[in-house]
Amino acid sequence: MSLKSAVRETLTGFKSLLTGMRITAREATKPIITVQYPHETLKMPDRFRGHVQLILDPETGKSRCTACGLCVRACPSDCLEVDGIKREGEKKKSVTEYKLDFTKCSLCGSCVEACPSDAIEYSKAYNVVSRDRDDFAKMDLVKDLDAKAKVWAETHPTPPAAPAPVAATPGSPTPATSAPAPAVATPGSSTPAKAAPAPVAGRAEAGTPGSSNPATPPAPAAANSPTPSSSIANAAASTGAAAGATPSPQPESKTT
Amino acid sequence: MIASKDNFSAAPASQGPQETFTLNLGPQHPAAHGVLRVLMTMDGEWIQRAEPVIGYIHRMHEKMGENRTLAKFLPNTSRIDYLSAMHYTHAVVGAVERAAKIEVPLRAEYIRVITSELNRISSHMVWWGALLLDLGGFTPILYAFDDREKILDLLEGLCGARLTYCYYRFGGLYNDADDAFLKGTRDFVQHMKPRLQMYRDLVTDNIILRKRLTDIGPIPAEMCRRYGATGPVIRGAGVAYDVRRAEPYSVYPKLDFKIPTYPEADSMARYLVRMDEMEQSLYIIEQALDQIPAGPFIGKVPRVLKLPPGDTCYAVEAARGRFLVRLVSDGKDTAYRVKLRTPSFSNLSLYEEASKGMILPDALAMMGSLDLVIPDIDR
Amino acid sequence: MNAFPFADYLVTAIFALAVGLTLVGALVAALSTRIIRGVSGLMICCVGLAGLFYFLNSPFLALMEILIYVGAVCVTIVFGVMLSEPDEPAEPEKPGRALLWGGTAAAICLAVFLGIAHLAVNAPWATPAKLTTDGSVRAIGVSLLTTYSLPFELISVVLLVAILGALVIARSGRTKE
Amino acid sequence: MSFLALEPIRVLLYLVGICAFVGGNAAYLVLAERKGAGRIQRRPGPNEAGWAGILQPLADGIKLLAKQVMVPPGTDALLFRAAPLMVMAPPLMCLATIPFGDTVVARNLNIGLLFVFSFGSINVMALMLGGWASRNKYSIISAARVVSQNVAYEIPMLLVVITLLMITGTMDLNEIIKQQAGWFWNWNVLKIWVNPLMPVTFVIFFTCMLAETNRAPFDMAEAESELVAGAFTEYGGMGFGVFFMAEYANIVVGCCLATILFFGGWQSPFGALSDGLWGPIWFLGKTYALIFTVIWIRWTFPRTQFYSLLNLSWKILIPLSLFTLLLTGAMMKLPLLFK
Repeated sequence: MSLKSAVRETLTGFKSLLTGMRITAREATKPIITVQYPHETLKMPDRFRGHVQLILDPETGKSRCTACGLCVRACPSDCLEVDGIKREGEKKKSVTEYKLDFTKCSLCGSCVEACPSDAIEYSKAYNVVSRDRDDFAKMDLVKDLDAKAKVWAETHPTPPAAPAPVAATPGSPTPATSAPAPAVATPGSSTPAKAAPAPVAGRAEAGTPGSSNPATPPAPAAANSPTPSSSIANAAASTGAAAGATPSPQPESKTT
Repeated sequence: MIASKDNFSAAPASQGPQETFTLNLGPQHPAAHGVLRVLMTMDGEWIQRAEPVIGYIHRMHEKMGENRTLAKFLPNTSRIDYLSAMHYTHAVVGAVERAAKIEVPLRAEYIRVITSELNRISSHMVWWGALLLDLGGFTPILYAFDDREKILDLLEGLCGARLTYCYYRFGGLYNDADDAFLKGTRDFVQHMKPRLQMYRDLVTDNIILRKRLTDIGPIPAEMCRRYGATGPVIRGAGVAYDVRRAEPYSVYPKLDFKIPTYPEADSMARYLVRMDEMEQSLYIIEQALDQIPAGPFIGKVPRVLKLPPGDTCYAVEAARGRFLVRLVSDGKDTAYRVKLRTPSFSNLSLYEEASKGMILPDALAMMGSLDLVIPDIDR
Repeated sequence: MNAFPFADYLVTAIFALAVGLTLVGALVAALSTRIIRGVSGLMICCVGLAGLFYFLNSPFLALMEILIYVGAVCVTIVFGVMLSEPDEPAEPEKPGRALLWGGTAAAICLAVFLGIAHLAVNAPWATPAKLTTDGSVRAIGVSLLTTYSLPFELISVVLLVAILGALVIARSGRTKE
Repeated sequence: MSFLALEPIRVLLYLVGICAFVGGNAAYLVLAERKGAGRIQRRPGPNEAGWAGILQPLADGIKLLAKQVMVPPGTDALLFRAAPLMVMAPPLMCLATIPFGDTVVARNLNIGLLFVFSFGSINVMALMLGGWASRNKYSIISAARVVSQNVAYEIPMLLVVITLLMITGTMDLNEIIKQQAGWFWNWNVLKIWVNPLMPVTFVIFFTCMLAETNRAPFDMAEAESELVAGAFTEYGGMGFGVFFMAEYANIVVGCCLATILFFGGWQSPFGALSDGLWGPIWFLGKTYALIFTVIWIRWTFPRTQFYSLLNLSWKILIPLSLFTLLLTGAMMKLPLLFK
């Protein structure tokens, strides 16, 4: 290496160091971008896949689950346990036990996809904490649903007689007209998107191209139009109350 | 330290003082990217032999694939190489589609390309930050994670998961890309271009980094061939081998992009290949966004998926190189044999030969330039 | 300083400390079975010696003692020890030979010490041990280049030889690269 | 008051003050470092303990103190324990001669510069003994690196200091500062009529100081991605804490020295307002600006490779500093030719 090239290399090297320092100085003047976690929490996007939970049908105040067991069969990690009984006067079984082993769950979403009656959805709880392993190993989703049903019952002036035969059969394939649900004052779930399951976009069946219009607006905004990901949109809109039912209370979000 | 290997204790008097000692790097070591263990025979700081010891997080992904239905195996694929989950799912999905002759809608293929390339960028960002951590620079990884966060937010908004996406389905996708995603991606591409320039000014042109990587750890094309190294490692050796061009899949033939190669075959060449690949990925995403058609996002798939008896291979260009899935089916709904050919495994195999005679920090810099993901090796 | 009531005691105490450091360091250096502790003893000894130099009104020399002997020589020795041998004690020599060599060395050392002591006590000293120059850099530089120019140059020759020797050893040692 | 004027008492008071100064600095520089790193990386840094994290050093200290100091079996326990003590002593000694103001100095020696360097040279011994006594392979490698690095960088550093000695003609630190009185162009770093390469000389000095204190990008001793924690791998609790504090104490000493030698010490940049309380203010302001630069550098650059570090010293810094030495000599003696 000649002296000239050595000098040039030293000078360019020194210049590159100054450039680096200029960049870090510039970055240091920019605002902070991190979220101060315990004081601030993030809002999960609409399609966020948390642990599954049972949907409370805003019309009946009950679950739509018929304990058919398709989700159990779809689960790759065997983390679901479902049981149901057939009550008199009902066409289908209703769920009595829905246990999730969240320690095994890989959040793949196969169960939600497999559900024929749109009875389960993803919760938005992303920071569930507990000191007890059983809170995750045996997450009792029916219990969570009951807690929500209690809130639902309080906010509805005329609660339907619980065990009595219900007019609308939940989970029936006939899609109820997606009329906006009655004003529900449960905290968080201010916009229950759909009263009844929308026709599941042809995923397992022969694909119904009509339902997957690519130019749909962002999903949750237009709940009435058949969005391509209706189940997801549905899940997104009515999961606000999920936070209260998670094993341990989340930190309150102050700012975000 | 393993007690039995402690060569610092006095050698038997007859042998005289020992010239070498064994350094047990890992499985818990700041530079060992997870749980890789490298057994190094050292002469001072010079490495005489560096033997990677793997298998600490072996999870039997192949065996799991042979024991459960294909749909149930799908979530596994995101967890083999958690940094490029999209590519790995793509390979498995592609293999099944090829075997079962499932038609994939064009829109789904374009979205697959967009998400795959986003995933490639995010994977390279992790590599970039981690390499700089290996080299002792702390700040770049946080800048990279700042930008990577934008990709993760996009993908989370799209499919609900940030890392183990499990987004592709046999015959299409899990759900459709909405306008928010497409617009967000377009914004991200515009955001990323000046950031890449900033990366270049801050790190690539830095004299310290150049000195650390240039002429360090040469891996010539011939050695790549012997060990089956692919991806940026072989492109850094001057061979323009890219699965997207060599064995075209998805809609890559319709897209225009360059395969960056550098003939120097040193760590800097591999570094530059990846930096150029990020640019090319942005370019691919831009084109795909322009070309994306309307239509369904999932094709006709039989309710119970059974592969016809036979042998199918499908390879994709993952962030670390060629990922190949081989499915042997005997007509049942589970595969008879699942073979996952992961790039990191081959890229690590050459480490022992390539690191011979290197000094310890250089060997670790070279290991960083290989971009190893340990679950990908152990799978 | 004179106004301070215990000044003399303090000075004596510090002097005793310096002497003690020198002696203890020398003993540790001589008696320790581990080389690395021996070097540490040498280091302590040098620090004590520096204190003694300070009491002889030669702060420059005291600091040079620390800079060169502690900061350079001891470091080099430790470095050498670290790179060469495991720090276990070597096999004991035969006691007869050890006694012979040790005795000889002790006798020689004693003779030299007594001779010097005799000279020191009996010889008429030309100048008293007080500050001969002002200790400034200028004065030292002048004396190095005038009065003591021959020793100064000889030292540089010694250093040159040392550097060359180090180069020869280093080149023959590691031939791998 | 007359009692305080007594020399030994004054020295004792100053030593206590210096210990407090070093302790406080070491503690709060850690916080400053973490805050600075946070700013550069666009995050807030520690902000939970106290207002904006102001009590973080306290929390760290309590945590370190509460931990047991483990002496791993097979180590040389005596040296293992002695090394942290040895590493803290040199910077404390060095600060005794640093003049913070015209009269604010513990002991003004006429060879203060030599004093600082002679005690600064012991520092390496502590790291080396600590590394050796740990009986850990990473520590040994680290100790070997420390020695070659410090030996290599002591040479250009001393050459630079000799250049300055030729200009100032004295090793009295206060005298060196007094020579730089007046406007800021009288500072040594800008005295380009004495030697046009004076800024380069400062860069050499600063680089060497970074290397001597084992700071990034020359933190070979603690290269955590290579050697885990280098010489400190086996240290826990306050054993590690002392090493950690000593690093910052050394940075303080190095930056004080750079301020004195190149930036006029406690002199104000415009020739007035340097007496009384203003002296320490100017001095500390300049010193902390340099310390901030050290932090800034650490969070910008990757670590250098070991042999390029030595190459930098032997092939660039030493020839350059020799050249500045000769140039200074020539420029000083040039007027004599025309007499």
